[in-house]
Parts: sequence; C-alpha cells; structure tokens
Amino acid sequence: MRPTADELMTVTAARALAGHVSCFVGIGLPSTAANLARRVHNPDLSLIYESGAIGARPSRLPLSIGDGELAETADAVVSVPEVFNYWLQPGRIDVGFLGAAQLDRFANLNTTFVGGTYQRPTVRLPGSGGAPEIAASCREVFVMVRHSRRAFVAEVDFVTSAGHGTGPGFRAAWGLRGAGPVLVVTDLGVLEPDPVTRELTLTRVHPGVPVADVRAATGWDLRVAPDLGTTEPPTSQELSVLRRLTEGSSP
Amino acid sequence: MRPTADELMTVTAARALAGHVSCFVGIGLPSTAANLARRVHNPDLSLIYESGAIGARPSRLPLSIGDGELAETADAVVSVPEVFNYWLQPGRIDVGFLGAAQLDRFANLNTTFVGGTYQRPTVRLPGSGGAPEIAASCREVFVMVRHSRRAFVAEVDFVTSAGHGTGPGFRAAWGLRGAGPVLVVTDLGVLEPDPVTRELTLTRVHPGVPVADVRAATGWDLRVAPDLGTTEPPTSQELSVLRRLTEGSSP
Amino acid sequence: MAELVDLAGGIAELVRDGDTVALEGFTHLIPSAAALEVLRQRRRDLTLVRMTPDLVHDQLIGAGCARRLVFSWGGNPGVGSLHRLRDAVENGWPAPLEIEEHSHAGMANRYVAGASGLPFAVLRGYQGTGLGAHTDTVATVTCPFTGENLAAVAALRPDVTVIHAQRADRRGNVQLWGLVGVQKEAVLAATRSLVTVEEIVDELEPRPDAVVLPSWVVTAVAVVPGGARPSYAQGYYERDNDAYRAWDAVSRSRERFTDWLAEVS
Amino acid sequence: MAELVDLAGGIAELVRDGDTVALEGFTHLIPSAAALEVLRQRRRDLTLVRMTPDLVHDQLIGAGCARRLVFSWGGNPGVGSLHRLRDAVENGWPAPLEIEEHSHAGMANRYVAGASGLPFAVLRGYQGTGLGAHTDTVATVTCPFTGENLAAVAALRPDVTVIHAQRADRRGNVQLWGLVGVQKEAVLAATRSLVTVEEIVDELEPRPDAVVLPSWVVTAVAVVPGGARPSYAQGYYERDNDAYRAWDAVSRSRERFTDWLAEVS
Repeated sequence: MRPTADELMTVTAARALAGHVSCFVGIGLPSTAANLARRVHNPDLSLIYESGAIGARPSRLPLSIGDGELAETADAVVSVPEVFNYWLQPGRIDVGFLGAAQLDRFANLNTTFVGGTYQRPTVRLPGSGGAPEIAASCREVFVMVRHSRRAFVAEVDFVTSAGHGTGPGFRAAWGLRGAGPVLVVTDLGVLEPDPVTRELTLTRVHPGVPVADVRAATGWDLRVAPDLGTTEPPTSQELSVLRRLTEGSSP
Repeated sequence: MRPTADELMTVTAARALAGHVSCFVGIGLPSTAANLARRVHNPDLSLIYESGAIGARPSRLPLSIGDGELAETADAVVSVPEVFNYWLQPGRIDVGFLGAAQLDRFANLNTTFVGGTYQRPTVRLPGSGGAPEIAASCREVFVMVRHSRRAFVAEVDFVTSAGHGTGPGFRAAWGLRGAGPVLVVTDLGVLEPDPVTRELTLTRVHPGVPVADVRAATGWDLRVAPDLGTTEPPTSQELSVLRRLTEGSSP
Repeated sequence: MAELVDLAGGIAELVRDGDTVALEGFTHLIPSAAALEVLRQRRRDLTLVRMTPDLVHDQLIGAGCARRLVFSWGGNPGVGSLHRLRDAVENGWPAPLEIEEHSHAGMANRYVAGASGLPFAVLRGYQGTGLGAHTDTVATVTCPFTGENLAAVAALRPDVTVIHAQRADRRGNVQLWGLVGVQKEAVLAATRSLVTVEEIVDELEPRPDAVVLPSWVVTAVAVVPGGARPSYAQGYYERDNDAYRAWDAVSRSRERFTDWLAEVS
Repeated sequence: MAELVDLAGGIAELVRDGDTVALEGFTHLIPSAAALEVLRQRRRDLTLVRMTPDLVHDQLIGAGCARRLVFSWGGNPGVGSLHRLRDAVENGWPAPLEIEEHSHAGMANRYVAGASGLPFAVLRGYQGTGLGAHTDTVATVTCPFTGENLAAVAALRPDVTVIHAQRADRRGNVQLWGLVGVQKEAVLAATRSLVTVEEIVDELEPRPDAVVLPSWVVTAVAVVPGGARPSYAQGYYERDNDAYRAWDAVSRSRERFTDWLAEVS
C-alpha cells in the first residue's frame, strides 16, 4: 500500500485543513484533499464551491465543480454572484485551495498562458476563474502543484493570481487582505514563504525525497529551511479512505 | 349601492391599471386599487410588494405589506435588496403606486415631516420607505391622496420623493428615468401634469363634484383642463368586487 | 460554530451598552422577544439599526435605550405612527434621539455592502430628494466607464445583529423562509449575531424560498418559541393584527407607556 | 409575457448576426441545444459572453460564429483544454478571436450591474494581477467615505441571453433549481431572452433552491427536452461525463472538428 506521488500530496494537503472551519475548493487535487480532510481530519469542515454549494458533502468526488450532488448535499445553495460577494470577498473563508500551471518564488500563480504574449500565446490556459479573488480574500491560501521546472519558474509568464507579489509589503500595498499562499504542497515536499522575505522555502520533503531532486525540479535557486523536516507518511486509514474516495472517479 | 369617496378613488385608480404588466404596490388604498384591478380590469397584472413578493395574488387585502399570504401566493419571493436592485431600479416595473401626507403642484411628495424643521419637526411621519426610488424608477407613478388643503399644499415641507421637481427638465437633470407622477387620483377627481409645464391640472372630476370644491381643497391656484371630463361612475361589478375585497379587512 | 444559549444569557453576552444593534425583520419574523430582553436588561446608548423600526423600536426608544436610530421607514404598519419614536424626535422625550435616515433602497444596499465586505454600495437613489442634505452616509460616485453620477451609501456593519428564524439544527445551522427581508445580509454584515428560533430540529428539511445561514456565520442561537409575536412566523403562527392596533393606544400617552414599561421590566 | 416558440424559430427571431449573446449556465443547465441551433443557423460576428465557456463555445468558435469572447474561465471542466478556443487564440483559426477576460467575481458582478440597471459594479478584485492591463472594462473607483480604492467593472448588457431551465408553466413563468449560477442575472441584464425548458407544466410547484423568472421578464420559451445534454438538468438527467471526455478527441484536430461540423450542420 505504497502511496503514489499524488496521494502523498493529497494527504499532506488534507492534514493542513485540520482545525479550519471553511475551505473554498477548486476541482481536481484540491477537491480530493478537501474531501479527504472532511472524512478523516476535520469532519465539520465546510466545503464551499464557486458553483454555489456551501457546506457540500458529496459522497463521491465530483468531476466538475458543478456536479449535482454538490447542490443536493449542501447546507445552502446560493447564486454565483452571492458566493463571490457575500462569502468569498469579505474574508469569511479560512482556506482557499488553488492549483496553477506556473508559480514563482513568491507564489504568484499563472493559469492564463504560457509562452508568447497575452495577445498571441503559445499555450492558452483556461484563465482566471475564481482564483484571483480566492488568492486575495481567503484568510490563507494553500497551493497544490506537481513539482517540475515547467511549473516552478523564476518568473511566471502572467500573474493571474497574486501571491506575495514582489516580496514584503506587496499584499498590503495592493489591498490584498488575506495572508496569501502560506503552504505549497507538491509531490516532492512542502514549501512555505519565509516570514521575512516571503520567498518560498522548502520546509519539508516527502519521505525518501532528496533535497537535490527538489532543487532540480525548481526553476530558481531554491532556499531550504535550516530545520528541514520530513512529511509523516500517510497512515493506512488516510490511504484507504483516499482510495475509496477516488475509486469511482476518473480520469 | 352609492360609492363612498374612497371607493370612487379606488375604482378610478384601478381602472388606470388596465393594460399594464406590473405594479409596485404600497399598502393602504394603492393595495386595494391594485387588487381590485387584478380582479376586474387586468387579471394578468403582476403585483410587486417591497417585502419581496413578486406576482402576489392575495385572496384578501393584506393589512401590512408583509402579510404571509403575499409570499404564499407569489410567483417568486426574493430578498428585499433584490426587489430594489433587480426589479425596481432598472425600470422594469410599469406603475408605482404612492400615497403622501403632502404633495405640491409638481407632484413632489412628502412623507417625512410636517411643520417645524427636519431636526425638530411638529409632526414626524414614517419617512421614505421605498417611495423615493419607486418615484424615480417606475415607468409611471400613480398617486392616491384624499383631497384637502392640508395635503395639496403650495410647497411641501420636505421632498421625500421627487415628482416633477421645479418643472420641465427637472427629472432629466437629476437622472430620474421614469416618467414620474402621471396621474393623481383623489376623492374629488383626477389631476395630471400639464404636458408642457408639468404642473398638476384637474382633468376629471368625480360625478357631481363641482370644480369649485376641488379648488377650495387645493392649496394653490389649481389649473383646470379646458376639456375637463367626468369620471365614469363605478359599475355595480366594480363596487361589489371591491366591497367583497375590503369586507374582511380593517381598519 | 454557533453556540446554543438561553435568551437572557445571549443578550447579556452579545449586546453591550453603546453598541450598534441591528434588530431586523421586514414585516415578518421580527425579533420581538429578543428586543424586549434588551429593554429588560436596560441597555443604554445604543445605535439601533433597522429598515422598518416598529413596535419593538418604539418600546426601546421610549425606554431610553437608544441614542441614535438608523432607519428608512418608522411606523406601525397598517395602523399609523410610532408615538414613542415621534415623541423622542418631536420633543426629545425621554431623551433626544439622533436619526440617520435613508430610503429602503439605500438601507438595503448598505447591508449588502456590509455583507460583501465593501465600504460602500452604488445605487440609483435619492435624486432630487431632501434626504441627501441631512444624511452624511449618502454621497455621489461617478461611473469610470460612462461618467454618470450615482448615489453611494456607506456600508452598515452592526456590532451585533439579532434576528428571529423558524428553525435551527443541532449544529446551529439556521433556516428561515417566507418573506426573508434583509436578514441574511444583516447577519453577514455584523461582527456578532444572535438568532432566536421557534425550535431546534434534528435535520433542516430543505424548503421552498428558504434561506440557510450556516452555523459558522452565526454567533449564538436561542430557542424562543413565539419569539416573533405579535409579528408572525410563517408555518408557526399568524400576525396578531390586534396587538399592533392595541399598541397605538398604549404608546400614545407617556403615562400608559410608562405603566407598560413598569409591567414588563 | 413570454411567447412559446419552437427552438429554430426562437433562435431565428432573437439571435442576430453581430449580437452580444450570453449563453449562460454554470456547470449545470447549459443551453447546449440552443447553442447548436445558433451554429446551425450560421450566425456570424457574435460577441459571445459566458463566465465558463465550454463545449458549446468551442463549437461556436470553431465554426466561425464568434468575433469576440467575453469570459472568465474557458476550459473543458474536469477534462482540460478547449482546443477550438485555443486554436483561435493561439493561431487565429478559423478566424482571429478577440478576448475580453475577467475573473469570475468580475464577470458575476458585471451581470449583477446589468440586472440592476447600473453602469458598473464595485468589488475587491484584480489587485496585483495582470488582467487589468489587458481589459478595459476594469477600472478603479474610490470610496467616497473611506478613500479606499476598489475595482469597478462595466455592466454587461447582452442583446440576448439564452439559458436552459427545468420548467415553465403555460403562462411562461420559468423555474430552475439546483446550481442556478448566474442565469437570473444574465436574463435580467439582457434586452431579449430565450429560455429552453425540459417541459411545460400546468403549475410550477414551489421547490427548494428554485429561482423563478416571471413570464414578463422573459421574451420566449421553447420546449427542448434534453436541451442541456451533455450537461445535466437536476431532477431530469445526469451529466454525461463521457461526452465531455469524448469532445477532447474531436476538438483536438481541425480535421475531426470539421467532420463533426459537417455532420451537425
């Protein structure tokens, strides 16, 4: 029952949701992690989907953020404008969960395009969705991205969602009221912003992952915390719940 | 089966709702008139109450704008902010129905105070409620006020809701997009704004009402239309439906 | 998560002297019992906020609990005046009352701004009327795209909002239905909130036209059956129109009101 | 009052070359059949508006119906890219596509402003991001009370909005429920509207979480059972996830897409 890289990421992220009240969930790995957390680490966690489901309790993983079961199991179903205006914007939600195609050393996120220019991109990505305001307004932001030099770049091609911008003071200057990305979970380890410089720093590696591998998969000169830790391996309960959860779902 | 003065007013106002799609209804005589219209003159008329009932079909007259039957019989029940923002403000509603303690020759309405000053009034009235924006945004406004020199004054003590302001051009200058008061129904007759000067002009009297009586009950030198008409007396159907409607309700 | 409290304890804990207190309910589900408890606990110096202050505000004002009233329509619906409110404004009895007056559209949008974490809201309102000159929470903004001038109103952020609802479940999730007014916005705009409910149920059965406030945006829930009387709670009891009419006579004279006050205190 | 029409007639009447057309549906009740009918009728030069353009927009863009896309997230939900959208943006095939890009919060508020008869909406958004520089319907407004700077977004006012709903009654009142997205706002913001429905019923039974659009704010209703497929209509049929996955292969190559287009046209 050896965990896959995605399982390691998901369990690590799910654990970080312990003690939180509410979580704004995007689809994919963040949704898996949040649903795992609700089953194992935090049964009272309220899951909020931008499609309007507040306090959703899906029995299986939704393929899209709008699966019918989200509405059927939610404490409340509200319109999309209401989700953003009454729930996200005021900063009521503890944790926002984001992914990205690219992120830089200050955890600025790009989901807009890669290569070329905005007008004529090499690869056009889906775009903003809810991410810019999730990154701005949630009390904290967790990011889940698979570690590679393509994703962890020195400079993102476009800032879709602001992380720590250009460093200290950036968020306050722009009126970004949440703490921004406080945790980046990858398939190799965990990065957190340095309390002073706001630069992402490797604070934990997953069991058996050499620091050199993480550096090699990062497109900038990655700083490593002096007290670098190691992730606790997933427990058999975590893994079995996770596998039951993802079993029926695909791709 | 002789009509009372209030019945004459109510029937006259109800008839004016023929051909309209939607009506924003305040409580009291306007509500009676609108409900009479839905029964006799315009069965498809959609009644909108500021309490959030859209398309209400009450079986009896509500005492307050928030009686439970309004919600139970409505096509849709929405929040109070939604009534004002999505329904009233864009100018979707044909007719707004207002009363007032005072109105002047330009049909500016006062429901704020009478005598003294705003800070220390002689008689403090309930205030604005929905009236200022009903007067601004409905395509047309109907006003129902019992005729007296106390109500029909040369100058209102306070402009709670703008009618035609100071005359031609006022509404456009203030960005008031509806036509404003186009009809003032009293227990003596009907006044309409002059197409050019916007000053309220007596265009009809109720049967048997001498023009001198209307002038005597008006606090300014009332203009009378050259082709002054006479209201058609209520039909027996109108009166019997109206009396069934008001029977159970009081005071 | 919302804490389950008794009414007296909840008011003692959540409503403090000098607070800005929204007691909301638009002609339905008026938090009458909670308001009376505020009066009984002799809170002072309150800024009372409500779109439609009615009997409960007449009582609080007459009892001298309020320093200021923020409102858009103050009357006894279907009956007439609020005589205690009038006496305070017209004669300063029992104490002068500052007023901050808006239209319904303005007040509703002030709550929306508060609930949305914005400092102001934009509307088409107040044009050509007298209110703007007396109310400093109304201003003008210009559309950056069209150049049009529109009204701006300052957000409302009560220290505490008190509402009445039909039900809560054991986890403290609150459900109300029928005419839901501006209660959701008033709770979401406030720092703290107290919801009195007709009953606690195991499970909130979904209902048409229902608003649900998740437990984690509510501070406390108190079970107060009949807590909206003489207003009504749809599905539980009807509006007691006679009580609204009877209040007119009680409130008309300072003497009768003072007797009433002695009785309930 | 809404007119009862057939789909082809409704599209012919209400969607015109050069129009700004909102086809809305947030992951549920997507007006797929109506969109395909627009494609079949070979509308040209459209400005397509949607928070979440998906398969139907990929089809319309690939078919050359669109001049401009106004959106906030363009992907195949749970699957990946919209290849026709990408091909248009990356390579100008079959024609260049202008884009006007926002965040979800911005787009939702643009519809709210449109539905509210306001020229703009205010939000906390876009701060520190790259979008503002590329999108001229984002600007800054200053709060007249606090001096804070906030984002303003221009109102959306589509010429026509097309949505799919579960039901209408014989008078043309429309009811939808489940995840209701931004459909009410999109209809209320538009000059004209067409609603396709699963069925016409005698009476709209009130339901939890339902939105009702009264007949007098809807231009036309067309009965199109299954009109949301491969999206879903809660209470009627489920999302066909395989169809979303299958589209990926069809849309990946211009050749396979062109074959698909020939088949459906």
